[in-house]
Amino acid sequence: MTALLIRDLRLAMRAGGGFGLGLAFYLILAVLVPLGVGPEGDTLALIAPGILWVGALLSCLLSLDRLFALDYEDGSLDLLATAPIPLEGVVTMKALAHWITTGLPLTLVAPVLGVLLNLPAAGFGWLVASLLLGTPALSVIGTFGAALTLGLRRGGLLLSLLVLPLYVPTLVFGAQAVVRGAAGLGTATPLLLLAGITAGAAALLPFASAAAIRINLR
Amino acid sequence: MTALLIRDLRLAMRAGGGFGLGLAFYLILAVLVPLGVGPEGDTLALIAPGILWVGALLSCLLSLDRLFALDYEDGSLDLLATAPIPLEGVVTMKALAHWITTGLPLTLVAPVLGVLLNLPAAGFGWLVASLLLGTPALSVIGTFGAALTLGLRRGGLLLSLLVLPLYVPTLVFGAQAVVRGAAGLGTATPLLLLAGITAGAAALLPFASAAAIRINLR
Amino acid sequence: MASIWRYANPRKFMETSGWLLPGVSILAALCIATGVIWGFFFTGEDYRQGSTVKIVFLHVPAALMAINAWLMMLVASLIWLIRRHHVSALAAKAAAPVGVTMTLIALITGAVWGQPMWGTWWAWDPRLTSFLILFLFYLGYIALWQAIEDPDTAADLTSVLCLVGSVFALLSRYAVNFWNQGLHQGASLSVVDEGAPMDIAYRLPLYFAMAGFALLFIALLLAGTRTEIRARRMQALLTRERMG
Amino acid sequence: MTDAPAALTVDSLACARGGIPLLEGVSFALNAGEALVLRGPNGCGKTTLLRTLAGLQPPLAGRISAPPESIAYAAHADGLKPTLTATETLQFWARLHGQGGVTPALERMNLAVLAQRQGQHLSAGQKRRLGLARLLVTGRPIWVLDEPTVSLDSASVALFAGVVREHLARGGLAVIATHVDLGLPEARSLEIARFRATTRAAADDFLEAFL
Amino acid sequence: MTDAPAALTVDSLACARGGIPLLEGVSFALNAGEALVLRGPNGCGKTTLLRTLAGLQPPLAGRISAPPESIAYAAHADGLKPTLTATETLQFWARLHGQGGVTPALERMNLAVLAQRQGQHLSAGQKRRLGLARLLVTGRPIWVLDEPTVSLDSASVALFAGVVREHLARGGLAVIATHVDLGLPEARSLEIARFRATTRAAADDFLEAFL
Ligand code: HEM
Ligand SMILES: Nc1ncnc2c1ncn2[C@@H]1O[C@H](COP(=O)(O)OP(=O)(O)OP(=O)(O)O)[C@@H](O)[C@H]1O
Ligand SMILES: Nc1ncnc2c1ncn2[C@@H]1O[C@H](COP(=O)(O)OP(=O)(O)OP(=O)(O)O)[C@@H](O)[C@H]1O
Ligand SMILES: [Mg+2]
Ligand SMILES: [Mg+2]
Repeated sequence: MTALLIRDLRLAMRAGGGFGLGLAFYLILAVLVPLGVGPEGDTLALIAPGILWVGALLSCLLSLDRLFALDYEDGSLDLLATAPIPLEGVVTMKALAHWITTGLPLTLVAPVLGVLLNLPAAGFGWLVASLLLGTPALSVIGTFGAALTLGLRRGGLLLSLLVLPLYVPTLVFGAQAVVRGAAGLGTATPLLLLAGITAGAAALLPFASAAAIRINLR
Repeated sequence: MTALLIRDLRLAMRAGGGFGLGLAFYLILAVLVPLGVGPEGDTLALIAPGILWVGALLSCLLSLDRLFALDYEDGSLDLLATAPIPLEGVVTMKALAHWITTGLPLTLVAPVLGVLLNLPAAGFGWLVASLLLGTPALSVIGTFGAALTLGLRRGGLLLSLLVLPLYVPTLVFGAQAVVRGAAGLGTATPLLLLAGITAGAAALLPFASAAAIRINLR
Repeated sequence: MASIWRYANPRKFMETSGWLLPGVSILAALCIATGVIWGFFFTGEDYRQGSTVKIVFLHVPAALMAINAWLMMLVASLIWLIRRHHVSALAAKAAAPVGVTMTLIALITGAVWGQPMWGTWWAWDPRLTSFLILFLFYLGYIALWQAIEDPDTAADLTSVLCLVGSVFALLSRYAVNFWNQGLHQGASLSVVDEGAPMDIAYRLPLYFAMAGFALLFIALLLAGTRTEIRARRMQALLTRERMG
Repeated sequence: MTDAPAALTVDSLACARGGIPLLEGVSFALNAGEALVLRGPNGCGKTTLLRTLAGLQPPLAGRISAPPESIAYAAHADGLKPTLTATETLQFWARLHGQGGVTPALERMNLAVLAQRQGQHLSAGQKRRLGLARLLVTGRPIWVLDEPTVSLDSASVALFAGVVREHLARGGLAVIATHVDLGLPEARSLEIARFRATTRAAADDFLEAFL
Repeated sequence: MTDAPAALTVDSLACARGGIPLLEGVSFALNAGEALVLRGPNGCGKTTLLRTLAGLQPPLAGRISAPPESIAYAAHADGLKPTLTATETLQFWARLHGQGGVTPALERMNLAVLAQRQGQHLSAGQKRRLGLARLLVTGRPIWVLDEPTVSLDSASVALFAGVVREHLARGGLAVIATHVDLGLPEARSLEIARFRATTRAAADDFLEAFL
């Protein structure tokens, strides 16, 4: 099973920097928003937590699209489905690889973008904490969406349509944690709920994803 | 050449609603941003022009990824390159098909999202006008990016990285036109510049894109 | 005792729904007409909301049915996944467009109402927001049905989506509540302005409209399912022909 | 390789593709050391049958009995990654199947010189050889192969025949769909076109229900 | 089809793949009505040579002379769209090449019954037949084909041989890389392995500059 994780990480690295690109997109987004919205510091500070979370979500989303598609097109998924590891395991490993190449680097770089967007000083810690708790859920949910849209050409946009509403609770609690943190209010409730969503999604969704893949391979 | 346009539009329709999905993504984005940023109408009104333009840009971007990739993978692009139409024509038709399936519907639906984001009433006309002038440039520039990243697995994110900086002028002038329009100021300058960018990009970039494809096929 | 699953046989279903459909349709038309006409022309104007209050006779039933349609899809999806009755999968498929239309009606009537009430077409109130999210769930569900060619695969995948989506829709509801405690009316039928119970003069026509919308939903559901079954029948005939 | 000799029994199997029954009444039994070559015109359902055997799609009717996790499947597509080298690809599959070194497999398929070459830099035939080398590192007794010799030159076809023969000698089994001569005269042959689904019965009762 | 009889002359051509010279000194001349079969072991450079002929990559050295826009290329991949029907696919290519109806081509390749079937619902051999039918609607005289009979059953191989023969009779040309027998005994044959690049000279002076 770790063989699969290692392979996926290696593929991500080889394909021209799987790590770097998720980050780059996040960075660019953080640059584009001030360009679109205007440079006033107060406005930016107000919207920084929301934009940083929406950006993390979109960065995750953008790389989901090909999570299974490549393996499906070149026939690897057929072979994985007949290999002696359960599909649930395959799905979990894929989600983990996705998180390591996307969610984790996003979390680490978010404070830098917080500076760009004028995030209040009190918010930085909560930004990192909430992303650390929340991005695994994004990867797991995204894996489910990718499994559903497997084998559909141009599944990318359909995938977004399916996945984004599923991301709503994570987004809301994540952004709320940062907003409240930045305002010096209590953040225990949103963070707890965020952790709950992540734990629940990681525990249950792999079964749904594996079922979707089995159906799609049929 | 129209044969190519018709085929691409048909493929977009068949793949489960090429039209609908770009829209859906735009809609979802307009929903997510308030969820992240918070429900206060004033804040939203302030950032609405910028967010609507950034959203249009991201919607375009998301569907670019597979503009040539599918034709490349299944060998059609090799065959198109040996067909009796110039590659510049192929590229222009691809960009046009992309605009018809993405830019145009985005423009038409933008006012509805303006309502969601509390855009001031004076801004609606300018929003549509600026998108109408600006989205063709997004498609043409995006085609160039897609041509450059052709044949790279997981080119999607690299594509974003290449294309987003190229989108900056369009974004800035487009958003400025709406901001000024919403505030009742003159919008002639940004709109003229926007039109200039679109005209220039449509006239020159196809040559660059065709060259990039030729190099990538080699 | 004849099992209820009998009706899961397409032929049986076609028979039964064949004679059920006209009756339900007529009843739905009657109820809605009664409720709306009564509500629009024979109730007084609210002292605070003026005549705009009358949109409630469309808004509330539509909002209710929007949620109920999703619940019905959830049940039908479960039946399909567990017992693999094709009619239930097709019924879920047929319910989605009805549900999304109801959601849209609730959103639009709400917006039309909000303009005089709150001075804005749209506000990010929790109830409205969660309806918007429900709308997105419907769109995704319908798009997935349309994107997949093979009907059984589509039924399977959309059912899985419906299950997972329901959980997340519920979560979203709580999340949105947490995010903003808004301007919208309280959740019970009984309030128009704070605390005061809704006047019986409003309530009776509202009940009629609600029953009418429920019947309308059933009628549309039956009609839609019949169409889907006919489409599948066409497909089966084509298959048989191709097999020779 | 498992110790107990494997066997594959297929009993009046029916399979469908895209909801349309293609084959019915397919029955055969293979014992350790035997190979079966499936033949039949294009579109008769060989690929569908092999996918059903490999467990990738459920049969419409009938039974397949084989030891659990004993089938290695190789399809039209090789499942190679453009950016992984031949060695890395094989190592991945070997590890996934709990097997050891990959050098013997590389050498056996004449890929030793290409060991460090990435998938995208292989020719059609070289890709195919690598796809077949994967079978050797799965350690599974039953090989289910779909047109394995496509794109192979005659030397490689002979090489492949030798590999299959060794596999059989070690107590393995093989079911191979092909249009060309594999150089395996000892293999039994089965004409698939014989099993073309015709009777209404092949359509499952679901279809009936709609008629 | 063009009126003037086409001819293809290749003169001491050298080609490379991934910067590594593969072939050099390839020379041959084909006149209207002639076919050339390229043979050689896997990885010797057949695909590379054909892509160079089709103008998809520049030659390292040497000259290819053929009338402009006269070459139709068919590769390992067929360029079929999963969601377009066979008719739509052919119509697209026909229109792009300014040609008329597609029914004759469909019938000639025995695809008439599959005319309304989408690409994703064709079997491997059916896809291949559709890929070859495309050649007929390009109206181009020089066919450059890379392993065209892969996945075809023997009836289809014979059908294809007949199509090539008709094309030649109408004054066409064909260059075909293959590992199997095509049933075209009249075609000339060229062993590609003979031209394997060995001398440094084949590496162009750009590489030299680094040495
Ligand atoms: C786009 C916007 C709106 C949506 C999606 C929406 C949604 C809903 C829903 C789902 C219900 C049923 C709740 C239930 O019975 O528990 C409802 C009821 C109601 N809505 Fe709206 N609403 C919208 C706008 C408005 C506006 C602007 C008003 C104006 C005051 C309003 C007033 C009411 C009232 C009075 C009820 C019935 C009372 C009740 O059941 O609590 N709604 N709405
Ligand atoms: N959705 C569908 N609807 C109708 N027919 C279909 C569908 N999908 C596949 N088919 C048909 O089912 C058959 C599938 O054949 P399969 O791929 O198993 O053939 P095969 O024997 O492997 O052929 P080949 O030798 O060409 O690879 C083909 O005739 C194909 O046209
Ligand atoms: N980037 C690269 N670096 C080194 N060698 C390469 C590179 N790309 C391709 N090659 C080699 O060049 C050759 C290309 O061969 P080509 O695809 O033309 O072969 P072919 O004769 O068509 O073979 P086949 O019969 O297997 O299709 C192969 O030996 C391949 O390994
Ligand atoms: Mg096959
Ligand atoms: Mg080749």
